[in-house]
Amino acid sequence: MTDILNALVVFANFVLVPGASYGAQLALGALGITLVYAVLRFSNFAHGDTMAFGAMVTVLATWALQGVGVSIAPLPTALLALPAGIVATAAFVLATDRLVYRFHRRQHSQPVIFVIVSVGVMFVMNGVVRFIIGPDDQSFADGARFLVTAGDFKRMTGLAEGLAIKASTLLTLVVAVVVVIALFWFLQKTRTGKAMRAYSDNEDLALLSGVDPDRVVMIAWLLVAALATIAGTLYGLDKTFKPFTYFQLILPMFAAAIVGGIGSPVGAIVGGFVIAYSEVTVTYAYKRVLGHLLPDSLAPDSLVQLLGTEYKFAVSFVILVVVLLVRPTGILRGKVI
Amino acid sequence: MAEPFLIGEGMTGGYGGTTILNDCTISVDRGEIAVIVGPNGAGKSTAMKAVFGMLDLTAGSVRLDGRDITRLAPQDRVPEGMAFVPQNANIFAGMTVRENLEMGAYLRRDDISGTMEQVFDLFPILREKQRQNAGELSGGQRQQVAVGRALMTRPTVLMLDEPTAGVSPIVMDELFDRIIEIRRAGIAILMVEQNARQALEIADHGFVLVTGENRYTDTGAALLANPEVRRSFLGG
Amino acid sequence: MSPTWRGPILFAVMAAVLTGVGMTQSWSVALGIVNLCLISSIMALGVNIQWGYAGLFNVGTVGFAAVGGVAAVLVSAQPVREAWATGGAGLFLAFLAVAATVVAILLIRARIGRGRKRNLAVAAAALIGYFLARLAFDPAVDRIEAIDPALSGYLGGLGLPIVLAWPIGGLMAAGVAWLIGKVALGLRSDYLAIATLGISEIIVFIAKNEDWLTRGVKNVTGLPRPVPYEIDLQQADWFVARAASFGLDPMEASSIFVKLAYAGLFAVVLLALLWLSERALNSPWGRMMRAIRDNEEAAEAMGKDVTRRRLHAFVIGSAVCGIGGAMLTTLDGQFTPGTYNPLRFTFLIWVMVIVGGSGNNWGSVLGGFLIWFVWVEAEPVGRWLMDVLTSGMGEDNALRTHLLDSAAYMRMVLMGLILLLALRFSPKGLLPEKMRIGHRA
Amino acid sequence: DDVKLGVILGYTGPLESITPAMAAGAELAMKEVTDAGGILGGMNVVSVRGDSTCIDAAAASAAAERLITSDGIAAIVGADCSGVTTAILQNVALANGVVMVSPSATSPALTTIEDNGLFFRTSPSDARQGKIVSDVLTDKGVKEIAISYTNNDYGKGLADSIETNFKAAGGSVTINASHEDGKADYSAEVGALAAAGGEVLVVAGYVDQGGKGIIQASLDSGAFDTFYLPDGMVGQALPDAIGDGLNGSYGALPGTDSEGATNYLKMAEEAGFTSGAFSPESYDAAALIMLAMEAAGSTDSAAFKDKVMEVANAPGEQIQPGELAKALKIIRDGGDIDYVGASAVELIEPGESAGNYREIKIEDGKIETVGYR
Amino acid sequence: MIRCEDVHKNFGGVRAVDGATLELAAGAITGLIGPNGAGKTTLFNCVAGAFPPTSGRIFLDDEEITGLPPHELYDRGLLRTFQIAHEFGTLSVRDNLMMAAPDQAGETLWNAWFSPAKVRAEERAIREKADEVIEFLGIGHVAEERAGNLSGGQKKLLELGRTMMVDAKIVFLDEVGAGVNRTLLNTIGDAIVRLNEERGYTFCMIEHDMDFIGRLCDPVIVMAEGKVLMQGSAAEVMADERVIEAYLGHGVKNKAEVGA
Ligand SMILES: Nc1ncnc2c1ncn2[C@@H]1O[C@H](COP(=O)(O)OP(=O)(O)OP(=O)(O)O)[C@@H](O)[C@H]1O
Ligand SMILES: Nc1ncnc2c1ncn2[C@@H]1O[C@H](COP(=O)(O)OP(=O)(O)OP(=O)(O)O)[C@@H](O)[C@H]1O
Ligand SMILES: [Mg+2]
Ligand SMILES: [Mg+2]
Repeated sequence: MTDILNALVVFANFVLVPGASYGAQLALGALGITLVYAVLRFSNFAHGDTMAFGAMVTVLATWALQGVGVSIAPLPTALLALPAGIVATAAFVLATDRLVYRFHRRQHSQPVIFVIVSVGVMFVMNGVVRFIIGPDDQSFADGARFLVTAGDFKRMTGLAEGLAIKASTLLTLVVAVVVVIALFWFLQKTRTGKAMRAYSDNEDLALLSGVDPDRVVMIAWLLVAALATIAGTLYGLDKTFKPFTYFQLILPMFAAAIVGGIGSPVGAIVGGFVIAYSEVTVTYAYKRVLGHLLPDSLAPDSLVQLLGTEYKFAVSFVILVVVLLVRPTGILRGKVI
Repeated sequence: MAEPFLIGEGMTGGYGGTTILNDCTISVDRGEIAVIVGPNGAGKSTAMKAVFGMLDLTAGSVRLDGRDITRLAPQDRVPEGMAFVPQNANIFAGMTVRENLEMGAYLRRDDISGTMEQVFDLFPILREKQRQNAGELSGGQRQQVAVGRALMTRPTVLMLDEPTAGVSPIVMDELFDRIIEIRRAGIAILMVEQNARQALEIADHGFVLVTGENRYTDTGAALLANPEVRRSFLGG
Repeated sequence: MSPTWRGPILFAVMAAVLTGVGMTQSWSVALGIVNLCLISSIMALGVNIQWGYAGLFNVGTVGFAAVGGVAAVLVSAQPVREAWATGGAGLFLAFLAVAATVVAILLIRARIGRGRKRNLAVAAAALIGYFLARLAFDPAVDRIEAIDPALSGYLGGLGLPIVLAWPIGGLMAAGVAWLIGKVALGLRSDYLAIATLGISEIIVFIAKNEDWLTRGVKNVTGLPRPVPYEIDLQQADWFVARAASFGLDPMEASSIFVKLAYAGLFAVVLLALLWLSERALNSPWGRMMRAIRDNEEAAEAMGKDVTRRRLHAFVIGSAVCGIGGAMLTTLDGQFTPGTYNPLRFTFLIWVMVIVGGSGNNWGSVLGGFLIWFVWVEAEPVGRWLMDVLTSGMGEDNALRTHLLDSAAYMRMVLMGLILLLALRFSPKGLLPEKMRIGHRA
Repeated sequence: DDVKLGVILGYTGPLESITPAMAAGAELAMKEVTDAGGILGGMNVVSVRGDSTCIDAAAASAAAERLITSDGIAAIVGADCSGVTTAILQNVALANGVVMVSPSATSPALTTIEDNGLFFRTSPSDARQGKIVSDVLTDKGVKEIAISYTNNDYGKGLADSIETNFKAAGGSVTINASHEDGKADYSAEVGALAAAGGEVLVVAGYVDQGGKGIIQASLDSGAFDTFYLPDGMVGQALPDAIGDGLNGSYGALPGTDSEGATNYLKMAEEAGFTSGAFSPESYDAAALIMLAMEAAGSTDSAAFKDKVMEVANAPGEQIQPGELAKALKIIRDGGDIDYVGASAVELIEPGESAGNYREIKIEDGKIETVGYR
Repeated sequence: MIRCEDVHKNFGGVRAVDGATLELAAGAITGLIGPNGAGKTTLFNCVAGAFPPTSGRIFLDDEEITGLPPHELYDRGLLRTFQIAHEFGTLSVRDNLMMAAPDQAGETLWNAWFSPAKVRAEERAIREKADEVIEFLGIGHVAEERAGNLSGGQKKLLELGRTMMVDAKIVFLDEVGAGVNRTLLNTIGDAIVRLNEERGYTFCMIEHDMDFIGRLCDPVIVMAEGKVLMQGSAAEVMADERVIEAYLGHGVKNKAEVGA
């Protein structure tokens, strides 16, 4: 019995819990991407750097708060600083819209032009973030780091294996769930939400229904800014703040958004977890789990690993391709919000 | 004669460089039906767009109830009581039928369930399909959604670009009946039709457009009676 | 600017700018940039064939460039005889196992009708084949990789002239593209994009991790050149004399000579590909591809085998990218799998195509030149801008130090700004797709 | 008159976060020399930066080409990653006959590369470090290790070398797996490492890249609690970021029994930056170039390339970081120096660091020296 | 010529075509009418290969064609137009027509590269034909225009025009008349009759304009709720009570009388 428990705990500790936290992080990022796609109809390559920007402002604000001794322990101070990050990011994003995207919207440029324009915005943001805070790692996490550490867990349960749960993991999960429910409700039920969907569906006809396009676009960007800042900050709290990793995040985030069905918020969440768990489970070495489950004589010598971890991205992409081949518009059918 | 309720006067303009409309005048009064007919590519749809502000005019003006609205953005004409069903892409394909109708009533703050019922009574198939995505409907059904959406606004001016294209005869009759009914409520109706004979029968005024110019302007009955018009534009 | 003159004028401006670099910086720098511009243009042509002609949203360019790079290694590196001796047999057995599996699967598909039974049989055959192949493959690979890992540890190549790697790289990329296309071309727009992105990442991962084939992250350096080495020229009397007659010092002359030689080779390839592309685009073939791009359903209804034609365009475009990849590896003189990141090899190429004007071959070439130029020159210009901006501040001004330290990031900002400005003033690209009016009948 | 030195490092790209400290290190040496009156009778030494991007051979070559032929630099400090270093060396430096001193390219392949005597490096080849790691671990009685390396030529080469040496010494390696730098999440890697187990996790990565991510995730999940830190992983930034969890971990980095390393830390702090991985090596690379120029009495690569080994090695008076002025004076006076510098440089043929190692241990969040090898 | 046996097509829960069995005689102009949503277009799509039917079989000249892709059907002489115009938006009107020509040598890359003379000759012939069609449809002034910029009716004409570029055996027309000016529609009707009589084309056309149906079609098939309701001559069909109830309505007769 304890063997089974031990096996479960190992599995939870190295697969379930980290996968959940990574999945929730991807999902939050993918939500922002999906929202831009759904309302403004293009793939926003600047989203990773938007997250970096939002997180950066939050980091700066957190330092300022920490400097004057404000704290909401055991929660991280960064949560208090979030509004500052959101406001600054919103301002920045609205400014780019005004200066860049609006022109192409009025021109009725093709989606691919928007994609390339977003690459341009990405370069600029990339530089701006590094100008302000530099390319380095920045730590800004405070508050309780763990809900349970592996050692505590062993002591409490008397099991041979430990289970660690980070506070940031739980926080990310909770926020992801809350945000997606709120977003879903907003888009499906509120007038503004419907106007946004209508606008994305058929812009000209939306005008004929009296929808104010500028307002719709502005609200979309505000939501995107908020989502990006929250996602970026939570990611920074869990891992670390470094501009380059945010850029690296866009590929898995896109994968998540698309596997889930681009344009669908619930799809983004599902996609995030599919990508995260496919990376973790396929490359996990089941040696220790089996070691607990099987009698000693049968315990495996080898790692019992389906594929080396160097192929973990390959694995998630293979899964992605397979999912797309089976369901060409993603798990939850894209483009519907 | 007092000025008509809605008039696009001497409209000249087009897309990009080309000029499609040439000093074209279209008007309609409250409680009247005005019908635009003409060959394909004559500029009928363009004239409608111009009246609704979706085209930059190089000359001419659009006036509603005596007020110059030439420079008003399309979305700002909706609160003024104007509603428009374009010829193409006239539904929200990714939204359900019901949501399409709700979008028609986007600016309305009052209870819309009554109007919705009226639309469903007019087009019973839509009641059945209200939870289906409009993009999955048949051609005629989409057309019904499009007209239904415009009716939901409860406009003072209703502009329809070929509302009957692709709808079955029975629905077309219903639609024309309904339009006559709406006229009775004092609403101005401006429409483009290729089913021109039926349309002119119920029209108070008719405009025959050719290459962006007014060729004939008369009452519906007079145009129907004109053999030249019948032969060249109404299919004999 | 009238449309007919727009192209020549923009190319002339580009030439003038490059000449300017030659005169103010140095001719080596200018020619070095030109060489990469030529390669970039070739890759952009490849993407344009896929996107501009056929509307295929392929963002897997990096994978095909990597395949081209692998081809350069396999063709030109010196063979490692010892590796062949110890591991060759095992690899051959593994290859046999794979071949046998394929034959078995084909047989099963021929014998058993559609359905669950057939799928099970195919899966079983594939699984057995996989394990048999691994059985022969793994020990062979271990033995190969054990041979002097610091310097070889791989099979090496055929030791042939590296120029051969260009067509072979194209063919290899075409083969890979054919496989991918068979699987993925059923997907639409963004979904195709992410699938190709994923597959290209997998290709790069293979190049990085299959050491027996590519030496992996340990890189293959010192690939042979199709042109002479500068050092040899500097020591050749005839060359030194020649250089002196032009009033050049041998060092500079050798560097310029080598770059010119490369430029000549690359230009020949680019012009040939450009000629073929233009011919194709302006032919009924091009018309058909554009029709497929515009409306696949209608094209299918008008008798075009859309699936096959799209596969053609995909394969041809990928082959061109593969050629570009092989050429780049040739120019670098080394194969570095770590280089292949999507930003540089996929998105930058896309930027070239879109800024140049998709659907227009000359636009792609112009985009290739312009964007590579900006990519390289944004760095010094960025630093220079920073110097200018901060020149008014005091020596010890903290902001000034900070800004000067951050000058490298100006490169990103400038790159982005130029991209945004280009599209702002030329939203359809610098040389937009022509409306083809009738044909040169 | 000025002498220009090119500092070609990856200011953008995957190693962008360790690059600023490296560049600052090199420039610190230049400033020190210039403040002391320059070389060759008053020539100031100025730095010209060029972006190697670490991964893009073509862009790196273009940058080097520009620095040499347009800016007229006399020598190159760099590049950082072995791939771009090789590209620059073979495509640009050789053609133009310019000396290159890389602070961080550790690929064994560079040892045998054709370089006309122009290429040097102040970091030892991976082959040497593998032996050191194995020795340190064996001496501590460790029998079983797991290895995680950054998936580039540095990490791969080092990991292979560690595995070979450690096995030869009778130890066992449970897993030798790579990680990619700059990725978002390392739970899969740590999961596999944890399953394989081992007393110590050897992390052959970079101090604030994937290496740090691996350590963080290992501690978070309780997978490992002791880590071996090779040269790329030793930097105060690591204990600062990780905290108490790192106490008790150990490692080694190039260095001799000298106060050089500590001095350098202080100097860096005074100059306004925090030393990190390969920052001392960068300082040394720049210093060696300038000292060799002084010794040769020329800034011409062809002339001073032969002096690099001379100034770096005994005989002569030992030179610590911060003593460049003294060194220049000795050379001018016809004396002999043995440059030790911040990373205890000892160059062996064909121009690379011999690899003396300073063993360290993390205690109370500080890097403590415990001995030398 | 075409035979559908118990064809079904479901979209999720919606039974768009629900057991349609019908036969189109060679050389006839068959009308297909029915209320909106009766499944006419869906049946067309099944026959023309846009998607396979959920169940049932389709034959062309006694050869089964169920599930064949459209381009293979084109090769067998089966053509269709789309109810919602599917123009090639960035191609000129003339190119829209020219691309429809069958068996173009210039559509293989090899010829495009290396046999320019052959391709040029071929193009000349196709171009002439396209110009004839343009002339006929009265869209000469927009021949060089991007097809995406055409008016709604012009797009429908183009849709029809493409089928006129090909020597077809059987053509399926999905509401070519909707949005087309009635005077022009009469000319088109004449052309259809001429193609039918002179070249032996078989036609099957969906149309809601009963005048047009009455003038051209015999027989007329009526569909409702996914099934074939009845088949007969135009007069028979229009007089049938079920058809009037479901489709024509009572008003139409009165109006038709007024119009006549
Ligand atoms: N993709 C789809 N998904 C779901 N339902 C569909 C889809 N396409 C068609 N339908 C439904 O199938 C039925 C038949 O549609 P179809 O287009 O065949 O009608 P039709 O007879 O051509 O009508 P019309 O005269 O209006 O063109 C309709 O009720 C429609 O709503
Ligand atoms: N977006 C556009 N850009 C350029 N030209 C256009 C555009 N839309 C329409 N046109 C041109 O304007 C002319 C008039 O088009 P319009 O749509 O107004 O015709 P219409 O009278 O409504 O015809 P139909 O009865 O066929 O709908 C046509 O020649 C058409 O080619
Ligand atoms: Mg129209
Ligand atoms: Mg239909």
